Amino acid sequence: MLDKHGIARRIAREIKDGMYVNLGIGIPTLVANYIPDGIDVVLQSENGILGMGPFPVEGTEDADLINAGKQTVTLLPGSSIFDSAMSFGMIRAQKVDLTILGAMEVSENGDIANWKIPGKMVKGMGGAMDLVACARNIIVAMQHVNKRGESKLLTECTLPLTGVRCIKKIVTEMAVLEVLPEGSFFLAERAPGVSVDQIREATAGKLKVPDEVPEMTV
Amino acid sequence: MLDKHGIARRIAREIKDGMYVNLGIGIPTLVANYIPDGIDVVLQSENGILGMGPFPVEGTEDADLINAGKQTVTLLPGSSIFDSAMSFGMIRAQKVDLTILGAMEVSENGDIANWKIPGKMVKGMGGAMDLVACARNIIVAMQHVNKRGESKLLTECTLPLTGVRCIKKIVTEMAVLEVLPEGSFFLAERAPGVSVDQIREATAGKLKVPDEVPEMTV
Amino acid sequence: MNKVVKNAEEAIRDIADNMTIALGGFGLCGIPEKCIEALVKKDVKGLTCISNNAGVDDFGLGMLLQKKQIRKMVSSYVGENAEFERQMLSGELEVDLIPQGTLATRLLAGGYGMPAIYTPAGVGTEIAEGKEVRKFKFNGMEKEYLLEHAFEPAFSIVKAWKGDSAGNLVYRLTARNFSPLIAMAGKVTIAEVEELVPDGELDPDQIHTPGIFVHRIFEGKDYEKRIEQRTVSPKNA
Amino acid sequence: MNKVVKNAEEAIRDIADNMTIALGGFGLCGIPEKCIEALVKKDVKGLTCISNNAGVDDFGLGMLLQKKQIRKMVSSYVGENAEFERQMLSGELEVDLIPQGTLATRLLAGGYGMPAIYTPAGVGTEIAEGKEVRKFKFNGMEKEYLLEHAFEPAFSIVKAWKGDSAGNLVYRLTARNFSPLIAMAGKVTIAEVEELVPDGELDPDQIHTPGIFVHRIFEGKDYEKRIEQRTVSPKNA
Repeated sequence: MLDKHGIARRIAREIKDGMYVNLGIGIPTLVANYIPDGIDVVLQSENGILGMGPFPVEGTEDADLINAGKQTVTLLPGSSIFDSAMSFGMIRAQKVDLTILGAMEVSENGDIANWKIPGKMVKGMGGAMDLVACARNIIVAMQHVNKRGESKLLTECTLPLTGVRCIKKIVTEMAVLEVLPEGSFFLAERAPGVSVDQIREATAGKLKVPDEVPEMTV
Repeated sequence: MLDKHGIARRIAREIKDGMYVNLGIGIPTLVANYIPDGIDVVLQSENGILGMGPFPVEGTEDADLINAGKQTVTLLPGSSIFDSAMSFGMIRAQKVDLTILGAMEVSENGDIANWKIPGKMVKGMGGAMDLVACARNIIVAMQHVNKRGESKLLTECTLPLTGVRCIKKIVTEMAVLEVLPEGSFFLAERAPGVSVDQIREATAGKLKVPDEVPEMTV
Repeated sequence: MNKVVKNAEEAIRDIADNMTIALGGFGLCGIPEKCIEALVKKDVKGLTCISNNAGVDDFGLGMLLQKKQIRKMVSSYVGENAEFERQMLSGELEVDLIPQGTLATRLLAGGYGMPAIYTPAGVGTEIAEGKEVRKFKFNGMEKEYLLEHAFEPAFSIVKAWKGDSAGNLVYRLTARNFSPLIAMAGKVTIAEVEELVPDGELDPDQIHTPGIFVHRIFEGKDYEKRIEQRTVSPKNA
Repeated sequence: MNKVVKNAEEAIRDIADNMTIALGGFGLCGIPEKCIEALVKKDVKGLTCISNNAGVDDFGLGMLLQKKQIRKMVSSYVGENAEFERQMLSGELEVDLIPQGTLATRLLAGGYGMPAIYTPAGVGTEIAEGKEVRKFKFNGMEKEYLLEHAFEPAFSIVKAWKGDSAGNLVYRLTARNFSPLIAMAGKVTIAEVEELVPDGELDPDQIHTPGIFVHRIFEGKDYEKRIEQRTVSPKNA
């Protein structure tokens, strides 16, 4: 089983040199800490930054410089600031190569739900609907099961959708899964110490298991 | 009969304090020279200027600073530069209060033709089609008749149109005319020394003449 | 063209009950603090507010919510605000949640005179209900897009870093966010700035919002610029 | 992310016959002189060029026209070019004339991933032939709009004043014109700059084209920057 840092570390390996990457709130934000050396990546924050750097050193926070999670951040050399129309323009035009975001539920055909629990929690979708509708390359970072032990990888999402047929890859504490075009989760990798049966048990949607499921290197 | 400076001077009187004005090539460009004192006006050039100033003093021309007629110009204090999408954005959103441009033909229902003579002259419409389609307030500066003595104020335009039912006011060497909604030229003012009959003769489209036609003050 | 007004009170003098206004800011970053205070004081009611967020309980638009001056919020993200959540769940407050990029682009459309735009955001979700869906090919891929209409708020209110009497605005860092779009979309646009400079001091090449979009401008004093999530790295270097 | 290439030849290495390319510039102002020269030297043929103008007979795109390298021009204004007029009237050159604002907005649409936009420009004229016409209400007025599609050129070429290795660009005065839009619309975007500065030297608040839109950048030497219409005021002050 991976902890959230393990999930972030595994996802970081998906990032290739030269990519522009948008990181969502939560585990995705952690991914920035694990980008391998020698990989040149530019982080986009949808409130209007390219070239986002780490959190500022204490005492140097600037109220005018935050990321999409409203956290104080810094800029790296070569960065740029722009308005929200241009920010979502570059997302919509698929100039951003990779989007990493969290989810409450993902279905076997790649639908995702992450913005609303009717009657309970309505925070809004922020930029998530734009990101999932536009990005060519989306990785979901999520827990395989919820707090009540119920699978979050489903045949169909039960919560209001954020986007349809858009998720291609999921990294959980138990596994790396790919969403196949015909509509099933393909088990690509197991987390260290996790068995195929455990993953099968934790996955409510259709799970396609190859003969050999390699253990992931994190 | 007015000369082109007279036409420009008469049009300048239409400009009100606080207006943003786009001036086309030719006679409209001259209008800038006759804006009355105490009238605060900002000139827009559709290649991306607000706050355009006069031609530069000899020796200070800057190849990077031209107007939409490709002439070297200057900037006034409080000016701004922007790209062509924003320039036509502000035109389309009717933030520009007044457009003054030339025409080859205008029809009695307010159609205008000024960009093409089939088989002979095809320079392109530049920004004219956007300007006439978007502006709320357009004044045409033109000669009443062409070089062969034929009227340019017609029942219907014979040349390919630039825009339909968009012209409200025309200033020629002979008269100020308004285009009435039902489709006719209303003779609002005569140029000094020009008779109503002369104007009637030079106007091929329907001309509505009030009992009294004041001579214009230029 | 001198667009300078004395203060926030004068700038918002004709914002009346039941109007639709748009306000710049992302979270608490770049919000028009002074005009929001003045709206609270003026106690206009029944406002429809277009703004990406709704502030926090005691700052930003949260102050208008506390006084129940807002009838409807048009936003993309409204977390971090307990009073908001209470009013929304109880039905006191109408809420129109819109994808962030759609919000930005509908404001751009308002500023650029485009009555409608197409975006794929929200296709197949409840956001798409009742909307025209249309297929287009872009970047080698055919997919479905929603038709979304331009925003045309009666008033827009933004906060900038610097401005001049001609109404030109320059924003600082991510305090820019939605503000240039909101400034363009308003039928009347009000700008409050940290520093009002003489005409000619701002570099014409570096104006984010040209003055044509701004109708009233004033310098605000003593900005609080509250930080919503102070995140820092340890001090050892 | 280092996007610096050696020179124009390297930057345009894979622009091949019959491709569609977009080029910045308004008249001769802000044109990518070095890349145009390199295209002339490379002698690629059958190009479709999206550019507001077509240069003059011996400068700018006129040089490509002289060598008959252009199959089709997509422009708003093509006056001031005798060879152009000759090729067009004789049918050697295909010409798609587009209203200037439509051209700009179709490029913006390409850069912003909007497959199509609506504009009133050209409604009721020959430009509207075969196009979808649709009524919308905007600014209190109902009128007709044309549906126009995004430009997606295979290559975009722009010239900027300053740039850095991350591809960020700053333009100077009206040399900006269409260039930021063209830079965004290209599948591959090439920028030539008067001055290539180290990363971190450009103010992040003052970037006109963020580096994400630019794939290759180089510093050009000895710009001619020819003036098309030198108009001056008398020197007596």
